[in-house]
Amino acid sequence: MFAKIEKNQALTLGLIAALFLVYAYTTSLPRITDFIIFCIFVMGFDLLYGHMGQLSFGHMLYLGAGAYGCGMFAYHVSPNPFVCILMGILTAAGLAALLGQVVVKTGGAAFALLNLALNEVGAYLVLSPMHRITGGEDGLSLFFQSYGFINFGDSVFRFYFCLAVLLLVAFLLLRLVRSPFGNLLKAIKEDEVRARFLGYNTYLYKYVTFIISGAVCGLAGALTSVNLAYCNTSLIAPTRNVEVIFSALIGGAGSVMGAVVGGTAYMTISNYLAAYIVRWEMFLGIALLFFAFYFRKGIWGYARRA
Amino acid sequence: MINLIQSLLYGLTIGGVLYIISVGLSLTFGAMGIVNFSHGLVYAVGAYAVYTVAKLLGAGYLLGLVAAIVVSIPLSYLIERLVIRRLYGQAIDYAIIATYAVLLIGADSLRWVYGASPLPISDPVGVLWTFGGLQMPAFRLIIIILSGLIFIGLNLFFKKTLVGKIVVAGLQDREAVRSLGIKVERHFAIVFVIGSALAALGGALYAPLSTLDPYMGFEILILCFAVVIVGGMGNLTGTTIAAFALGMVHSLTAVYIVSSAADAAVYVVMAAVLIFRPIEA
Amino acid sequence: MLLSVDNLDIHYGHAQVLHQASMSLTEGELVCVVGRNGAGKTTLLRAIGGFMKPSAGDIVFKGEPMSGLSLEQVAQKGIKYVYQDKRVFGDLTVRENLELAAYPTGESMDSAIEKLVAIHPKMKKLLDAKAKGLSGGERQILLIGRALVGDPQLLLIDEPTEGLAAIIIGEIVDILLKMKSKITMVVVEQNLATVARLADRIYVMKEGVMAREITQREIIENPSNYEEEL
Amino acid sequence: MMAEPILSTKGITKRFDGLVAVDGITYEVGDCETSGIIGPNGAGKSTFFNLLTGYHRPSEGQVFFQGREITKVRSYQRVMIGIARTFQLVSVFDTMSVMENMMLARVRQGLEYRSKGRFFFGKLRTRRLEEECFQALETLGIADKAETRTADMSYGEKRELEIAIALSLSPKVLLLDEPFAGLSLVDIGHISEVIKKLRGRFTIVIIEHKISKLMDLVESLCVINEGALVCNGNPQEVICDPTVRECYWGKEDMVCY
Repeated sequence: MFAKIEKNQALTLGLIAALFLVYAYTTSLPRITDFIIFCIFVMGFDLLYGHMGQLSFGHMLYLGAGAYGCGMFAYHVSPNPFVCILMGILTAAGLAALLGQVVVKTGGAAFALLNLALNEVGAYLVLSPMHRITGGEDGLSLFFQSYGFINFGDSVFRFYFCLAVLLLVAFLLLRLVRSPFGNLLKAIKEDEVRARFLGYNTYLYKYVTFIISGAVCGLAGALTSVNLAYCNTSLIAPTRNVEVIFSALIGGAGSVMGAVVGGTAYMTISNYLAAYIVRWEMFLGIALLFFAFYFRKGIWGYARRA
Repeated sequence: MINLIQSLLYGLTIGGVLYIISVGLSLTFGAMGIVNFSHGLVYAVGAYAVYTVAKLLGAGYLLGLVAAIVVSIPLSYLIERLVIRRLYGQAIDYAIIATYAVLLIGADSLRWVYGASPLPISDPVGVLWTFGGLQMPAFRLIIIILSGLIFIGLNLFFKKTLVGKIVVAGLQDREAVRSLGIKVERHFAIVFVIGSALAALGGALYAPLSTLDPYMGFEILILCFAVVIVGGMGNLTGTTIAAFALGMVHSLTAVYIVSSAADAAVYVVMAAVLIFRPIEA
Repeated sequence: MLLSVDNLDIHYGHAQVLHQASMSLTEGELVCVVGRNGAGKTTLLRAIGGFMKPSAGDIVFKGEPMSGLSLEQVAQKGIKYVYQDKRVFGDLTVRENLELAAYPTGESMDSAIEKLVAIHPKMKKLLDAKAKGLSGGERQILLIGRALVGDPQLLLIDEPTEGLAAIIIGEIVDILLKMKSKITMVVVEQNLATVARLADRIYVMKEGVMAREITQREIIENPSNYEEEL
Repeated sequence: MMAEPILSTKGITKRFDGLVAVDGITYEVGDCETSGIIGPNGAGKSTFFNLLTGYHRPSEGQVFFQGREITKVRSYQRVMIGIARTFQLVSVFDTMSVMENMMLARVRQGLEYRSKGRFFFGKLRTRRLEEECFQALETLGIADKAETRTADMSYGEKRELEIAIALSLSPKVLLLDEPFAGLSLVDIGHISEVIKKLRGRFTIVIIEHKISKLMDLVESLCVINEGALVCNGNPQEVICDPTVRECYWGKEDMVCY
């Protein structure tokens, strides 16, 4: 049944929308907005990890770049929310385009660790040398212009806006992974040399994927700073990389739907169960071990096969 | 000039500590193809062991060092047995995730016991060594000497002992060693424990130069990964050179640019190295 | 019967590379396995050596089933494998290479060195040289010498003459002939001339199947029949 | 005798850490010719192939294609100008269906996706592409397997699929690296038939270990031993050449002669 749902694009998107609407109106709207944004982040990350087969341990960098790109523009230049979000995406994509030149040439462990190291560098830059424009440790409080009903101060509007963005991103990513390009990504994941001998410049396509992934994560970052009306260093903290990796893993890597399921599952646990779990990180660690050893296909991966 | 010599000596200190910690990391990397985040946990445990013994029990720093090593042995044995051994031949991402999970569990346990706030340890020697205009805490000199001794000791270990030779051979061709009837994994486990004990020692040595917090392992670990990547995974000579070279970068940046940029400078060097010598692993 | 292999099937993923292969060896024999590239010779050898798990069939060594034993256990039972691509431990010296071989068997270093020098006296001078500096022939000799440590009952030798100069091939063949009376061997070899000199019995493999068994005499008398097989 | 060569090398050499794997080979193959490369294990055949396809960069020497030097042209670009290859160990993408495997190759060649947007956001499968792929599969006789997952196919079928994929790259030169390795006799017969069918349509170069398999397939045969080209010419002449016999049957022993 789940496999069939996934084949049908409209049904998938409809299901995602319905799930979040029901969830939001039975619990709390602002909280589910956080969930939605996080799911966008997971989708961006999973494009690299699940679809292309490269684990990045530093994608908080691109979330942070999006958040600060958006936040700094709003703070210093113009409070137009749409331009700010666009600036966030462009900052992250630009950064990915710059760093990707180096990063994409590595693979495996070096890829993961280089990303982590660059994330550290980014976090340091934001905290210290650039503190005049980033607000350093205090971060920036943001204000966004409203235009009639387009009011980012209103949590209901923010919810629907983020949901719409999520659906749009999911739609585009679904198209992307089911296009010839998506097929190529699968091929690169399995055997890059072989893909090259089909005439593809695999380095270029990996680079493009890295930029797309960075842009999607940047979008998630921009939405975060719009949603929170501030941005601070926690949005670029390297130690938080584990959240997105964990989400991709429990949801089921390599599937757009899996990213949504994983993101929602992780946020649900961390928001609602964390209050009852005294040692949160210990719990997270044990859960990670469990998933890494026994449950690698993730929730959606198993549901789809059943 | 004096300033330069002094910062070079500081660089040697950091390089020495990086070397002591990175050796184990590099071996697990090279011999088993595993990125071992839990190494950072052992490092932190070493530092906390010193804190417990030296400061809480008041038994002195030297006894603390011994305690750090003693504690690390059963801990790393358990990690090897329960986690690392199951990751042989698996995709690298699961190794990263699983060992990171161990780091999380361990760091949270440390926080549980000791609290989250940073804990200081004072310089155990407390003597300032002066020579001309040069000023240097004697403790830092001890670290340099100790790392030199460990370097010599490890080289002797790999050249002279049977276990060392098995590991050297196994780094090159694990299957061929097994086909002689030698249980390679068991010997790697010994070396894993030795590498972990060194990490604990590194934590114990570095603790007085910084402060303790449950997540201290994470920060230093990324520096050590940089060392291992720059030096070549599983390449012991490369690791040694890279540790001291990056230690210099760290210290010179701290003195001549700004101290908070030191870590970042190391990563930039690592990225630069990767531009010229891409690594697929 | 020292070794018997019955109806062995081996798969690499979905590809079946060995189909119901059977062979048997009595003590003291030297059996050659010939066949073209990809016929499954190396696979058969590696299966006996414990490197890969057969999907069906049995390997019985001295009346004891070998299936389920790890590579290390098979080696300790006295089956030693000599690699095809001259894989010595390059970072170790010749002496250290022997030392690793001696360690699990408990043999003394002196007798291990003695065995190596006995098969090739020139190795005495090279004992402290790093193995990566050795020539191809010397490496092959070291591999054979290393396998002899601990008095194994069965040697599996994969293409001992491959890629070597003609003179050295002659030396290697002489060494194998000298060992012949003392130890049971299975040798995979492509060179029919070598096979004709060495073998007591010859198995021909073809496309993963034991095609037939031939004798040394048949090769010597009518080599052109078998050139086709290679 | 030979028409203008389509693919040729001039003194090509490849060294790995001092080891000379390929030693100054000068080789050419004519348009629409079927040529075989044989040699004993470790003779440097595969390295030579890798130099032709751009997987390795030569230490010395040049590669020419249709009169143009392509020594520095990258492997994926060589595929685009018409040099396709298969691998010694069959490599098709196991996570995909047969059709998806075919599409991947065809899309890169096909006109359908000249527009970048459709490559990224278009449909994976279009009717026209599917028809083209079916044709290639039919040449190999595996059209009925189009929707099978590659992982569930036999090794022989995978080999056929691999050739079908190479075909859909519209090659001018098809390089087959040991196409018979690891196959059953029936499959070998099948692949031989396919190669016979394709012969004459474009240039085919086959690496083989065993001479007899190639005798009735190829128009010219070249022998590589110890990295060097020993002999090149008509298969009948080559097999009678004394140097060839020497490198196949050993030198000092007279038992065989």
